[in-house]
Amino acid sequence: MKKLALTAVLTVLVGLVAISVANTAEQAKETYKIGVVLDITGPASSLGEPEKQTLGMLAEELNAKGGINGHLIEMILYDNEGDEAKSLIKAKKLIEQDKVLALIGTSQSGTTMAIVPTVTAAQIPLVSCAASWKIIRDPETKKTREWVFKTPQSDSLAVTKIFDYLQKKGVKKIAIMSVSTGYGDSGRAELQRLAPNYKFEIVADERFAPTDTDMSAQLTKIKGSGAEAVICWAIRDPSAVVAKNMKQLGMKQMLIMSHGVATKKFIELAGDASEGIILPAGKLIVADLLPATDPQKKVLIDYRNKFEAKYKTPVSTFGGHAYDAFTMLTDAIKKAGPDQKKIRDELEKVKGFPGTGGIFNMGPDDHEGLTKDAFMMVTIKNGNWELVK
Amino acid sequence: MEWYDQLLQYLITGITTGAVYALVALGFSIIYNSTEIINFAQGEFVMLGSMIAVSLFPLLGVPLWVAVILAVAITALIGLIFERLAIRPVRNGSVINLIIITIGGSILLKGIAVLIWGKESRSLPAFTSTEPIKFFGATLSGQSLWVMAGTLLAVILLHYFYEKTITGKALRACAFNRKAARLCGISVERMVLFSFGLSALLGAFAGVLITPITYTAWDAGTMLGLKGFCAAILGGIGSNPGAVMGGLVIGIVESLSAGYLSSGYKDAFAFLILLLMLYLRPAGILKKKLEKV
Amino acid sequence: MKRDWGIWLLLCAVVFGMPLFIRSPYYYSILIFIAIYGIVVLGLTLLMGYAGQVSLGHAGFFGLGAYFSAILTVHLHLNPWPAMGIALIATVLVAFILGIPTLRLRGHYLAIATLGLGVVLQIIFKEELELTGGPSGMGGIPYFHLSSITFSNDRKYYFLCWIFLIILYGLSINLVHSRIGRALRSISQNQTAAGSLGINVSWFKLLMFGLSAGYASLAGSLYAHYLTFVNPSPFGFMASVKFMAMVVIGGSSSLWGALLGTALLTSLPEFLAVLEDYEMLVFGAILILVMMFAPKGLAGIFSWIYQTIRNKVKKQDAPAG
Amino acid sequence: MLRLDEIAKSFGGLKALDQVGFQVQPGEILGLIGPNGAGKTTLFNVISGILHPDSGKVFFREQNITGLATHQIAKLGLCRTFQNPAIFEEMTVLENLMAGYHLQGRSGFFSAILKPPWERKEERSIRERAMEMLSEIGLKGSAQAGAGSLSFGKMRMLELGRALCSHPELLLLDEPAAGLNHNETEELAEYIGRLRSRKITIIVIEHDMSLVMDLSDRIVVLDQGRKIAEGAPKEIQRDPAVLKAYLGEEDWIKSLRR
Repeated sequence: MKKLALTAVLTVLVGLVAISVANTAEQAKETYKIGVVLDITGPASSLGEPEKQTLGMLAEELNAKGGINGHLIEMILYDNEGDEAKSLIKAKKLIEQDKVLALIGTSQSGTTMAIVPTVTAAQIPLVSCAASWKIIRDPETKKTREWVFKTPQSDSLAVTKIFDYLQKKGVKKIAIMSVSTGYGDSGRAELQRLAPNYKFEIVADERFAPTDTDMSAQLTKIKGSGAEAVICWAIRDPSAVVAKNMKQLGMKQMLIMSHGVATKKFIELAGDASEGIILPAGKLIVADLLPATDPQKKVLIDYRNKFEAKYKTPVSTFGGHAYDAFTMLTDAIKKAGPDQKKIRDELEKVKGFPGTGGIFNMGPDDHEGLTKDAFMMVTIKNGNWELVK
Repeated sequence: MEWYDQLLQYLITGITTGAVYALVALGFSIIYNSTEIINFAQGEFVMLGSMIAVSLFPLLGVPLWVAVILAVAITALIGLIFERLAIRPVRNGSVINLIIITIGGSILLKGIAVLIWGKESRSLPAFTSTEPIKFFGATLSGQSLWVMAGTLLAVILLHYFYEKTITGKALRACAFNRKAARLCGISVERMVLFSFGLSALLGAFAGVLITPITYTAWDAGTMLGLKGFCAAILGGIGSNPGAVMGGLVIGIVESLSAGYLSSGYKDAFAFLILLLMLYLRPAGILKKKLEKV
Repeated sequence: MKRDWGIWLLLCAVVFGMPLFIRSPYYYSILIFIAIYGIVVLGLTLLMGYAGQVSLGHAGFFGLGAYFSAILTVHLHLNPWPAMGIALIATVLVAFILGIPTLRLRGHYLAIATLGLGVVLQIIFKEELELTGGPSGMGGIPYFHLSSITFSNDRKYYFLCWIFLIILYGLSINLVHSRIGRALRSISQNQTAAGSLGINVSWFKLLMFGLSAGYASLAGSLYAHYLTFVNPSPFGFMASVKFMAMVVIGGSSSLWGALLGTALLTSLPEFLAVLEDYEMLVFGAILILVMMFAPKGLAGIFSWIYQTIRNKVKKQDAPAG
Repeated sequence: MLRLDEIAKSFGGLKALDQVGFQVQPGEILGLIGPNGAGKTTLFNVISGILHPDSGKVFFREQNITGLATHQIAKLGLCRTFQNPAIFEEMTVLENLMAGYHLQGRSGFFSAILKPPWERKEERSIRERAMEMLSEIGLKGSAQAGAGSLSFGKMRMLELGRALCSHPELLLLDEPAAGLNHNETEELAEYIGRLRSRKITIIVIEHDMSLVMDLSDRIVVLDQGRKIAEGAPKEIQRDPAVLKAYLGEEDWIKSLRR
């Protein structure tokens, strides 16, 4: 018993010494803390993982250059496992415990929505990597949320781009295939909302679960519906199954996908069924094909080369969202200093910033800052991306 | 597309998915027969089979069929190890305990898969040509023919195995009466071990058959496992022909309800059919009556 | 019984003493989730540990509570308190209707039936877009308020949730040590013998099913009014498995064990954040190992330690006395 | 008191009970004997509602109870014990008995969770009555012991005591003396004899022939699911059909002749 007590006392003492040693090794200038919550594990891990990698790379790079105005940045990153409750706990920890200046994250709309009330109450700027417009605008009051920004292009932009294209091709009847997740749902809602503006008739509106292994039944129904084009709104993996199923069914309709599939991995998963698919995509995946005059080209190629050299895996648009979030946020901190209100104001003043997702022009009423020009229509030919002329 | 062509197409789709469910359900049934355990890790065997095949095929550069056979064999081995490490020590635990152990096993296997293969999805090329084949007014892919043929082959081999071989007969004896089987000199332990290997093998086989149609990832087995479980119960747990029937019924119900009712509620229909059946006929389609003892 | 109330008093003391030591809303939010999940797990313990029934679908009832509360307050602008009450009654009703045929089943059949219920409920949350907002969920759920107090900050919400938990815990202790509690325990040990003593086995099972659904519903309402946002993803199969794991790791035949299990599984990942990719591996391994070596969970281990120490003390006392 | 009409029950192809019928008079002790596998326990399961017969009817106090659930039958005043004592091992001895008083209690769900004074009073009275029963069956010293820790003989007594708590009018005892030593058997016989004076009707399955012959007023013999004899102990001992049924079981014959 005495031995045990002695050991305990000793352990505590050693611990205290260690802590005080750590404290004396302080940097000359106080660090800037940036909090990050991402869906690194769990169902959205294919979004969270490249985002985490990108942020890690960028933070390292920035600190190697001497940080922001001589202040090193300390990035504190937590995984919410795709769970709303955990997302909230982590955000609170970052705000209250770690006292971060600003937040980046999360990867999905649901997990971001869970922390929006908290960051608003705590008055901490948040740059989200999730797409839904509900993140930046209250769906009830239609007011812009003061403290929340996002970098991914909104679905309405992608839908507009697709509809412009279909109208040019003279399509009249369309069919929707959407996945029953937040992503698929908001895409579907936009498609339904904007279709009348283009005088499109929605002849079929089918849904499937993200875990489904076969969508032939839904596609068979579409096959018989007289649709001229099928618009599939889903994240990467189930979209690949839709492409394969369409090929198996011998369907000749035009297949349009959402920007959610814009990664090389999609082509790998769908195999030769991916040939001829058309989709709106951020410019990241077609950076090489862009004219030299494009203001984004340098940023895109730069990011891609660095990322692929470091992680030996292809870039994805999701990593790009994190890139934009990090770059805009650190720029804002550079101008504003460690003051949350000023950082927020600076984020709102971003103009003409060339990111991976497009040219950002924020405003008091626009916390997304992108237009439909953020997208290019691309197609897949011989296992590679090609611009649609 | 005429209505009958459409119906035919739904049926083809349903049978293809149903065949995969049937293989998974057979795995449940085999283990249940020798142990009365529901193995919630069955879906993970499916995932492991396809994951191993995917990594053997392009990485080692072996021919596809070699990769498939190796993957199935390795997964069977994993099934054996799983039984030895996780099941045997607690064979006589309560139903709740065993359910939780196999759920724990399924989470563990998923965790291992993430460590080995990461979280990215992968796919296999089709076994043969990917051009769709015309079949009356409907179409089917070469791979769905493979799935159907593979399932049929597995069912026939399994039947032969159970009826004609000593081991198969011993397994049946264990299912019928474990105590009596032991008295006849059958090593029940060996049979339990064997049944885990066999059902892992079937699961892995289902996995490699379906991967070219879809894709696979660390979590791809969970839903297949649940559907297979449904199928096994629907057919009357422990009955092999029942498991196959249950699988096909669920596949077809899903496909028809997606086609004619509501695609969003497709999975719900599968489970509702199951619930309805449990209420009306708790022992499954093919079993006569649940004896209370 | 005395020991149960002793632990209850200790819990009260900890709950009301805690705010003296912690300031950060971060810790409060962890504690709030422990209380919310704890309520679900308490109900599930009554069902699993005392009535001997498995449920793999309790996240569905948790979700029903959350969604009823959300829909009633957002669409019908009801005050959160009555909404919570209506949610409770509605969920229990649903559980009764679904439970009548389901609970005839035993063992694996019951497991798959409850699993199916859970899956179907989650699909309904996803598909009824008008009502639930679909997979993207619905926000703007109001906070609870009591005259001038609004339960919007973590400290206040902490007290609210834990007071709920303490009351429900107390009621559960009463229930366990009553005629009904004895009937339940006898059912879980030997259904046939219980029946031959005149205990209506299926009625008591149904009662527990409804009661545990009611607990889950209350927890769901507390969840909804805390996050002010609900979406279908926290109410799926994996959530049901986690709830069950909390029951089992804590020790299914002990109420305080269940709370311990909840606290451990909710807070452990916070302290083991380094695990990340290993987390699933560790979680799976823990489940298997606990079932193998301590089938009565943590409560079983603690009781064993307690007994051993008491026996030792007795032995030491013996020569002196 | 109890009337069985042509009860039949089969498992798979095996006829466990084949047109069995007899009556039990109030206050009587009826012995039910027969070789292993004769269908005695199956018959108990049918009477107590654990199994439902394929055909035939069971009347208890002129009321048709065929197809009723176990607990409904118990409520009418019919209670039983099991071949392997079905005590609740993870409860204390006292709690086992208190569970036996289930039908005597009135407290429902809301009174259970809210514990109003009358509920406390009821609990106290049940506890007191259970303590009385404990001393009656000679287990007073182990009230707080885990029931699973009792010796086999005490488990049997506990189960019997628990069955009596519900004040049954008809008691079914399934091999109450199996596994008991000589002293315990004698104690048991004496106790069962005392029950007779309380006007409890008893049907007892027993392999200990001297016990069953001493106790019973009448005896029914089953063999391979059929009733082959019925009558006073003396008659049964000489019945050729009974002797034939027990042929080859020397010990049995010896005990029958004794």
